[in-house]
Amino acid sequence: MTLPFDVDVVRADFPILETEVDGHPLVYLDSGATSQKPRAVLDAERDFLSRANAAVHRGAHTLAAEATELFEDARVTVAEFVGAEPEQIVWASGATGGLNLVAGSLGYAGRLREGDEIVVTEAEHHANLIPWQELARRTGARLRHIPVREDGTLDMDAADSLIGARTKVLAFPHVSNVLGIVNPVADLVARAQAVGALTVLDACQSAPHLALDLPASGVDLAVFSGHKVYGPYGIGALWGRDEVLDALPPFTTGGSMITTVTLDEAEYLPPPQRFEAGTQPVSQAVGFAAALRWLGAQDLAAAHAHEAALERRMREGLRSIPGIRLLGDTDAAERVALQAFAVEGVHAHDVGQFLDSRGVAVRVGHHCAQPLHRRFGLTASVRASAAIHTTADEVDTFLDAVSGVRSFFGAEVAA
Amino acid sequence: MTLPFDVDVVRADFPILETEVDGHPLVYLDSGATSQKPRAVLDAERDFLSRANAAVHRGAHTLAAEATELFEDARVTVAEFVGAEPEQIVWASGATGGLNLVAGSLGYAGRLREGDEIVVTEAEHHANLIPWQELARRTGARLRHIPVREDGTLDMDAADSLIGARTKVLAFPHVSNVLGIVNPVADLVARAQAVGALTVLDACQSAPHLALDLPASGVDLAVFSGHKVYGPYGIGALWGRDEVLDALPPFTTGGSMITTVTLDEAEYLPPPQRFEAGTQPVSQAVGFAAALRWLGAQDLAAAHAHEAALERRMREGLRSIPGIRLLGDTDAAERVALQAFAVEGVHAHDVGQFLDSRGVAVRVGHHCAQPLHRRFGLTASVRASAAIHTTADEVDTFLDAVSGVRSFFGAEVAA
Amino acid sequence: MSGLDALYQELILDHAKNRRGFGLDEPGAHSATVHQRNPICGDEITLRVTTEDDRVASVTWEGAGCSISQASASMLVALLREDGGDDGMPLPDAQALIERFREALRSRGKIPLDEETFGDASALSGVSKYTARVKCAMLAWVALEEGLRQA
Amino acid sequence: MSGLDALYQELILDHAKNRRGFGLDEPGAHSATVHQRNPICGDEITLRVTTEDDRVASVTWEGAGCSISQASASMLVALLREDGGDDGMPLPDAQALIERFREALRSRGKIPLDEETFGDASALSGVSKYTARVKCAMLAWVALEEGLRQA
Ligand SMILES: Cc1ncc(COP(=O)(O)O)c(C=O)c1O
Ligand SMILES: Cc1ncc(COP(=O)(O)O)c(C=O)c1O
Repeated sequence: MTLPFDVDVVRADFPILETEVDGHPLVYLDSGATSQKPRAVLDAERDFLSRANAAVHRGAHTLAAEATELFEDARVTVAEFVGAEPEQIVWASGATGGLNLVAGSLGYAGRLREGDEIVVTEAEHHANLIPWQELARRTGARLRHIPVREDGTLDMDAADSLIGARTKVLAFPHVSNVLGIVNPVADLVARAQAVGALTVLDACQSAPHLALDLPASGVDLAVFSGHKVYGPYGIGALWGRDEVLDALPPFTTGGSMITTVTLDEAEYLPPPQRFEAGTQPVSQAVGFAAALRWLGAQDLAAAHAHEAALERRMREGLRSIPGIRLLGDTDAAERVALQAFAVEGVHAHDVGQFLDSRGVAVRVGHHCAQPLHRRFGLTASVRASAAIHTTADEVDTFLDAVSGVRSFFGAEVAA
Repeated sequence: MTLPFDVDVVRADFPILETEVDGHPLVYLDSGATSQKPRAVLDAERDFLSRANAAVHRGAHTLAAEATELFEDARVTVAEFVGAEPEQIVWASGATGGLNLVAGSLGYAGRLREGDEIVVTEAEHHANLIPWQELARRTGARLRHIPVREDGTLDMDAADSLIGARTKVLAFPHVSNVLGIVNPVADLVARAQAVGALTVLDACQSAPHLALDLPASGVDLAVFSGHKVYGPYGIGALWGRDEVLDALPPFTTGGSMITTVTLDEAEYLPPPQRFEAGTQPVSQAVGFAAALRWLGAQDLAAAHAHEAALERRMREGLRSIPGIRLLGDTDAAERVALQAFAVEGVHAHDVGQFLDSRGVAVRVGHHCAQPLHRRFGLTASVRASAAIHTTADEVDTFLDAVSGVRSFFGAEVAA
Repeated sequence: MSGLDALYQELILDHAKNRRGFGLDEPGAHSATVHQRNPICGDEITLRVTTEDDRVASVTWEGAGCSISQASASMLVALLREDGGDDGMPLPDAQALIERFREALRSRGKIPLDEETFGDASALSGVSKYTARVKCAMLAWVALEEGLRQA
Repeated sequence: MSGLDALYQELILDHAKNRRGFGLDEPGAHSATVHQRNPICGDEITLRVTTEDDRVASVTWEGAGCSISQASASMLVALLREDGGDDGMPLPDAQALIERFREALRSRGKIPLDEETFGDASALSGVSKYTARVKCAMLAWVALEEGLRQA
């Protein structure tokens, strides 16, 4: 059942949006860090734990059977959300867990060696950078980077010369968590496929905002986190093509991922179980599925249009405030409603504190993207990120607060 | 505040115990697989998510500060539960996650090489066996096993000759998840310390039932899972001595565990953050702490006495039923209220199904301990495990049901 | 009939004790031997199928497991023997049978196994309500399916 | 005074702009140079302390960060200069001062910084209510503590 899109109806589903901060209504513009959870998610988890909780895949009793079913149904829901088959969905603790699984497993498999190259972008979140640095260090492979241009888009000419016969892995963000720009997935995949490189998509910041069809995207593997898509912490999904997952050894080992174990040796189950050692985050899987079902019940076309309007309002508003520098300021690319910026003469931390005193919650710092900040000559920035429940009024409250920052801190306005 | 122990009062805290199965009240004897959650845990998580949810260690806004505080307070609570300092507690996705972290990190650190030996027991859960198999395979080290005697206790004479100059790691369960016997931690630690081996304690099955003082135990590292101590899924704790954690490199990498990151290199924070890459299971940490506070508010001496009485009732009752074979049947060791057994002539799966039809939920199969089952000539067994909310009447219901199994399945009674 | 009695009908307990086709016979010219395992409960089966002229000439097996898995293997052999007669069941019929059996077992009690088609194995209808036991009942049938692919 | 005004008192904004002791001087015979970093917001400080006869002879620093961290470093230098006089503050006094400052900042607003002891730095009292900012205010003080250990 699809509901007509009404942001006030959507907001009513989020208990936390009734919170006040310092006497101001909370304006939560930090969904890029973690999203808030609709009541449907809180209810699903609680209901599961009060009614059907039991260890899955391990018991014959009624509760265990029911829990197993709900758990596997959740996998089906997540798979449908990205257009995939349930056997292609591996539960991970989050995107970071999924990316470490991929990099670690490639390492254990001996799939990289000296002379090989791994290509990432300059716009990576540390989660899609450091695991590759470590893999490169361990295997002797070389890590290379597609530069980001001044306007925040990837330098695709550089990509052309970087991606070549030595490239074994190309990992990149669907949407950077600082720039909000949607990267050209098809173009990047085409270059990687031409040289037979494995592609890994970090879909953390796209999953909450864009319709995903991972099999159609051409990438080989993709990850995203539940807690950024209105779902619980402690769970995420790794998606992979059958033959790609089949070829990967386990990264972590333990119970529930084996067929036969002797004291000296173990045989492993096929994917996805091969990658799911130990007790899984069962209630979180149920909550994750509830989040995606909640989202799927909205009129998504209208929601996306709503978010696109917020994006323009936010960016144009910021542009019109003197002394603001936007990171990734381009009209040439598709974007999500997430914008990082610097305020001339005022440190990001102070900006954040000032906005907080007006009830506006934004993120300040390097947002786990130090190299990208360095590229723009910054150590920190302020990031506002909207969600499906954000209103135009909230964006205006935010913009109004930003307008007052420089005079409060006595920063001289540049000529 | 300590409450006088009254099992009915305790039971009232667990919503799921009101469930009926097939018209029978649920008798949940599968707490060894996963524990049920008291209302305090459900409330703590929901309250956090509805009131204070935000990304921790990453924001300056009010919600983020509050979330960070609750998250770090949870670490303090977990640390106090095991007599440790908060900096010594690393969040893991569970015991399996913690053990893989330790084994994986030792591997990355190059701490093992050909000729070295890793010693485990024949009674391991796969989670404390396969990661060591993999580490041995990768490094050329040899994996050795302390045998289990017919009565379920460890063969300490064999341990004496196994643990020697080549031993680099000794990993063992505090309490086996099949035998329920408390292993002689001090004796094992003494042997390991004499040869300078690192000790790793799997405290999964002891944490819910015994008072733990990990620093005093002498072990170097220990793990346990939240979901087995009345807490949420998706979280567990790795405890380690300062100097031991200090010497370990990260196992997984990503956000929030770094100081400086360039495109080519990262510098890591000290423990515990060094091991906590990516968004942590924040609400689960809060729920985990709520579980331990809930438990700590009980009269634990009385609760332990209660569980000890259940243990005797269960074991003696089973002993008196013809055709039942207990795994680890000894009075010579301390035990927890967990008992695995086989029914002559009836497969464990069928036993479980029969008990389920009476509302009794037990675990059937190899309980992630195939080698131990093989040692007893079995492929599967039935396991009943009690918790603080289990009553003597429930144990009797269970025993009564077990008495009826063989006649239902027409198994001839041996002479 | 209680849920439990519906699940464990007399016929099932009987087949579990007196297992038809138990003990592997000598492989023929077109034989396949398949090993299947249910990693959750440890049930195992080794099944050998021999085909002749696109027919199932013989099926034998060995293994250990719960009464459902043992009975199901035994009933499968009985069914193939009865319906196949002296020549053996044509391969497409056997494949169709396995497919229909799977469908019924996965139907959560919605599709019963009719006695006409499934013989003694129709007593396994009750299993389909117990999702955790479906794999037990399927074990031998999946092994045969795999064996037919290889033989 | 609103929460924000209490946090960002005039004195703080002034010190953040006119930073006392900014710019490292030449190291002496007993000098230590310490680098401290707040990994969360990227604030950094390099602080150099020179001791003479068990006294703090000079403290200078460089770094970038939010106004709280900058003002706090500047106020620390001002305090050491004022209270230390020409000879410089005795080391035990400086250590005690750092300890008391830490205690007050971690008190969540319960222990104020008195002006008599802390001079301009007493304006940082308001920070202790903002747990996320305590590290910013502590940065220079922790660097000095470390420097005194090394010098
Ligand atoms: C003794 C023991 N060790 C390790 C584990 C693994 O714990 P988890 O599955 O929560 O990671 C368990 C439980 O499954 C256990 O009982
Ligand atoms: C683009 C991107 N990649 C990866 C991550 C890591 O996700 P998580 O911290 O949930 O593992 C994040 C968010 O923190 C992100 O925004």
